[in-house]
Amino acid sequence: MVKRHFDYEEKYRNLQGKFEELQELSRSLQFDLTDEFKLLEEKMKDIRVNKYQNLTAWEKILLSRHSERPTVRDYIEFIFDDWIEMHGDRCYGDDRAMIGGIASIKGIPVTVLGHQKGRGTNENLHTNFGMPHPEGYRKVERLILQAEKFNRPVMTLVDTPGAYPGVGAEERGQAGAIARVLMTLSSLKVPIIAVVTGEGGSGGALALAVSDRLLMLSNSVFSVASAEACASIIWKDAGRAEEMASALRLTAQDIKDLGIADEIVEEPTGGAHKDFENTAQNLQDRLDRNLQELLAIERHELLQQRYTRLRHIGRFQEN
Amino acid sequence: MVKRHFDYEEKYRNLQGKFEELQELSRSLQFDLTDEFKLLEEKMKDIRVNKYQNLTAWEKILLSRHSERPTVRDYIEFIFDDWIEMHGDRCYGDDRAMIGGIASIKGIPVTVLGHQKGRGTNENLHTNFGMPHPEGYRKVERLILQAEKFNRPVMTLVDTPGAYPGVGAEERGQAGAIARVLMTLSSLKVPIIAVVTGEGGSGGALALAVSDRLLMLSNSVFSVASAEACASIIWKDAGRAEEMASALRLTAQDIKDLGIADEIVEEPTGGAHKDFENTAQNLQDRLDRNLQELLAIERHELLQQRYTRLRHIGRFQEN
Amino acid sequence: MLKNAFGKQKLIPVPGSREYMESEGRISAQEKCPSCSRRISELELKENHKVCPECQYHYSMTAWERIELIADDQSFQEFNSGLRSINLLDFPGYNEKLTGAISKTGLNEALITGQCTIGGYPAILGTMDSRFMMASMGSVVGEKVCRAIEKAADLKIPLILCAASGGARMQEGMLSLMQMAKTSAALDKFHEQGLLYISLLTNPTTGGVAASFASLADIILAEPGALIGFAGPRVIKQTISEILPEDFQKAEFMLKHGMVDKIVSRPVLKDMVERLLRLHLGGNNG
Amino acid sequence: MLKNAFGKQKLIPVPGSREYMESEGRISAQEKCPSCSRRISELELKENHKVCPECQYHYSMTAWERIELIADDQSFQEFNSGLRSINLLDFPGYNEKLTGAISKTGLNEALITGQCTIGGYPAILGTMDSRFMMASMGSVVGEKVCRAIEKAADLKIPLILCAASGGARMQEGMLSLMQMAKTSAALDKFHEQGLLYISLLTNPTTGGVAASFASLADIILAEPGALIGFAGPRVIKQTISEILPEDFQKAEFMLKHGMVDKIVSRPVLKDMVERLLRLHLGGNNG
Ligand SMILES: [Zn+2]
Ligand SMILES: [Zn+2]
Repeated sequence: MVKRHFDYEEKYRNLQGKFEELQELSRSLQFDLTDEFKLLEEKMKDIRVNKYQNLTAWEKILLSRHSERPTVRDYIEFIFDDWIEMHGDRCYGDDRAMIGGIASIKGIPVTVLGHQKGRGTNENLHTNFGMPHPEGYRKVERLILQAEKFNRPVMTLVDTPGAYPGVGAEERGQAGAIARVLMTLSSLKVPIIAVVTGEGGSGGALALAVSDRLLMLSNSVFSVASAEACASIIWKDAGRAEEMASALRLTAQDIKDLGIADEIVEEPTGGAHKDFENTAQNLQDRLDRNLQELLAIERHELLQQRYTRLRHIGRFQEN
Repeated sequence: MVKRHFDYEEKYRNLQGKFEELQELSRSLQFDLTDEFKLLEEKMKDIRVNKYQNLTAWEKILLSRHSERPTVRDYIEFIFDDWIEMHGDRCYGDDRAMIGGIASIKGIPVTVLGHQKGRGTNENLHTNFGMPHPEGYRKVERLILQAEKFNRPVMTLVDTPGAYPGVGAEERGQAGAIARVLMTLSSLKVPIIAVVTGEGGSGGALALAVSDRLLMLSNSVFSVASAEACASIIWKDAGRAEEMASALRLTAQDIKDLGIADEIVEEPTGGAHKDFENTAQNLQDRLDRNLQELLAIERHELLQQRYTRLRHIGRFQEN
Repeated sequence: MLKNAFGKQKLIPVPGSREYMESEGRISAQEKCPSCSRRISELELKENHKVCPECQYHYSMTAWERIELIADDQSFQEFNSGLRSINLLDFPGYNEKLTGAISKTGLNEALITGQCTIGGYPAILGTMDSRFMMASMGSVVGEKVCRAIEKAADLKIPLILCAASGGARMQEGMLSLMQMAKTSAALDKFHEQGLLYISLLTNPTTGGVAASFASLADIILAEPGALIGFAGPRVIKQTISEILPEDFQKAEFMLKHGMVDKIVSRPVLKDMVERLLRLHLGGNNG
Repeated sequence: MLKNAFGKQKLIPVPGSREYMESEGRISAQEKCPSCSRRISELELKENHKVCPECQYHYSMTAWERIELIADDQSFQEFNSGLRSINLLDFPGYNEKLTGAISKTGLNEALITGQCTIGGYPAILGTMDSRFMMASMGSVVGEKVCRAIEKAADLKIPLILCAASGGARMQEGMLSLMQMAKTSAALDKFHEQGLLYISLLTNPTTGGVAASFASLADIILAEPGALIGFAGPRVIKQTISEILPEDFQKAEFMLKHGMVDKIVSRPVLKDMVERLLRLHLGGNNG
């Protein structure tokens, strides 16, 4: 049976409960075990820290999907000043699973885009669990072209299980809408920084990840398809998702090792939601530094670098 | 009561019938009236020709909407070689009220676009009576941008009561779709020739009429809105449509006098459907000549001329 | 909708009328909100930017009221005010219509254009007045829109046009329809220069204005409840003989369908425009 | 649909098999059409471009059969045939899958690219082979697509890619997903040069191939009945637990929804491509 929920914190809380009971009991029996308890407590904390430094790929997937994990809107509101959300694809609708607008970071105007998951069922029905329809990708295309017009850098925040697989999405051209964003971003004449904040799922995530710099939060993942889907398709056994998670090399560290991600932004022990402010502040600093670096690069050179970077992804042998 | 149907030909056929009965009768009575009949017949023909040279605006409207009038597809198939129709807006649908594709005229590849009315109820349900939805205008935008990419001149054939007024059309942004085509055509970097072949109705027609040369078939009309609608809105009396037709100055000759149309392509007596081949041949010759002229103009100069032409339309006083 | 928008001509004081005296404070007037029926005094309405304090219904605004709302105090310098329509087709009754509209509104045409500052940022501002023949677009409106665009391009400053229009001015026939193409062509040149154009859609924005310059902005804002669309709802009703959706063609409907960036209520409109101008500083924009 | 497309591997003769001997004419085979159940001989099928003469069902074509269909006789010169996939993630079982696919198809990968003439017009042609791991796109397919694009750009001649793919090659993880971005970036450069790219969508074109190079053509053609879409129909069925429309994600459905320019049946495909090439002569295209 595949574990569907990241339950380490629950277990840890149970352990802590037992520990407190033990302390209580020892106090009532007037055993002086202060030093031992101190050691024990430190050891427990160490083990927890160590655990979070050594999560399995599957655990990272579960953590990246954690219901308390900060959403893209949380990050945007913390990191950027003067955020003004823009709506609509001018063609069919406004996709609430994909948000976009303009804002500034340390005084520099930028265009910001991101997948929006909800917190709780109601919000998630509103945002379709962060799974965009074609109108979401067309909104992105519209806003990035506007960013280019106004010479405004683009920052994207990636957090989606994937583009929505549904009848309406197919009717309105999900494939083409994603493809166009990929093509447009590849040659957009302004700097682009992307961050995977949570779940980077498939082509629907990739459409916001074509960039000059790709950052990943340390517990985020980025995968060609969900581990469940891969296990079910390749091994005909969705139950082997955990094993598949490792095979796919989808953790932030894997993606960096593959030469796709540039930087990992460390989350606090327990994950981003355990200390949102700190995480968001870290991310802001990284975004700011990367933006400064990219703005210092001559524009033609920047585009050349972006192309070279994309063009050389992949490994093969040639006879 | 407003006349809704152009019935001159019926009346003329009745007259001819009577004349033939008269001839028959005179033959049976052995009256030799050959010379008189010949004169009479010529006189009748003259009167008919004269009638068609002096149609009222309302009669021209009725004739431009005549159920036997050649459709845009008829003209395309006659005039162009190697017509390949293209479909779809890549976004929502394929509008059968608006057709487009590539073809060649005297060996020169061109992009061809036009409103498609049907003949008869079934065809008209299929083509929505030539009234496009936003997807039709988005197909136009896609194909004209492609024409520009391949440096292919654009030819448009206008024949529509107007863009479709319906819930779906509004939901999908009829206004914006038309506006974008107007803007794109105004600066498209290839020569554009437009022909009004039938009914030029309102903004839905205008979206195909922004051009370097505007031709009009002699019985076609081009109006800010239908005479019926104008009468109903301005005079609160749809019954005065005939009077409104004259007030609006919407005949080919009026539009030329207003400096909007460049040339009038004469139709045969009785209208284009009375001799389609001849009409289409005339039109082909005109399109070919105009294209040659436009291709001889340096491109920057062509765009300058198009802009100047558009920029100066309108009359007012300035104090 | 249309009725709501134009049924309030009482609010526009014609000198000597009861409404005029009310607006001058000589009568303490009570206006009944057309949406929620609350009674509101002229003064209260004025202080609340002509928005019902109860239900947020946005009353129709005149062109000058709109300028007062958006432009910094005393900053607005009108230009091209001398352009006047002529009866170019000898259209029956057009002269009388024009004369009536001019005397009713005190305006020469349905659009006022000028230069101003907004929160200190220079901009070209145009506002339409639906009392003037439903702010239909004839040769003068088209020409003034183009000149405003060109002025903004010359000065390399943002352009803000507040649309309100029933469509093309039929009395000018095809010359009126062609203003759609003319203004769209001018905007293409403007956008080519990388300049900012903000369009505000107010009640009503339909027909030829909706299908040309009003829809061709970088950022499209709309007022709550404004009627926005290509065809008028009456025409659509006739064509499809169905009951239309509740919020059909309202600003909220258009937002849902992806056609506008934001709905901005009047009390925060100026602030929103200021913020947008600030975020577009640098580059080619001043 | 998928079943129809892949259930016909009988048709692809593996040396020594009954099918092989049939195809060599040593056995007179009768194939039952999966669509209309008519019995068709191998020869009849071959002469009819692998289209059922009764119901026009389009059988799956191999990459070489597709080249034979489109390219002028003897004109096709393959390039980059030496590129081979490696198990870059040490993914369990990938080596075996590759070995199996190579021995089954005689191909090194799921895409063949080369230069040819079509009706005398020079072009770069790429064809995919769904027998090779469902023609999923890994590093090699992505690289070969890019090199084909770059070759066409160098020679300033049109590019024709015939897609058939189940999506990304999961065994290559994110390196496979990134091929979507890589091919899209290469196409952007190609389009910048004003060159012609025709995409033919055959059964099936889904996932990462549909959402990248296959959708980014100037002209998109599709074969009758081909499955085309982003998500697979099984995934969609699971997600929405509803019965899908009859022609859902078929080429005809995509045409109706504006996603493809034309559906072209196999017997007239070469003629259509020729005509398109002729109409795009001049300019930047040869
Ligand atoms: Zn109220
Ligand atoms: Zn069959």
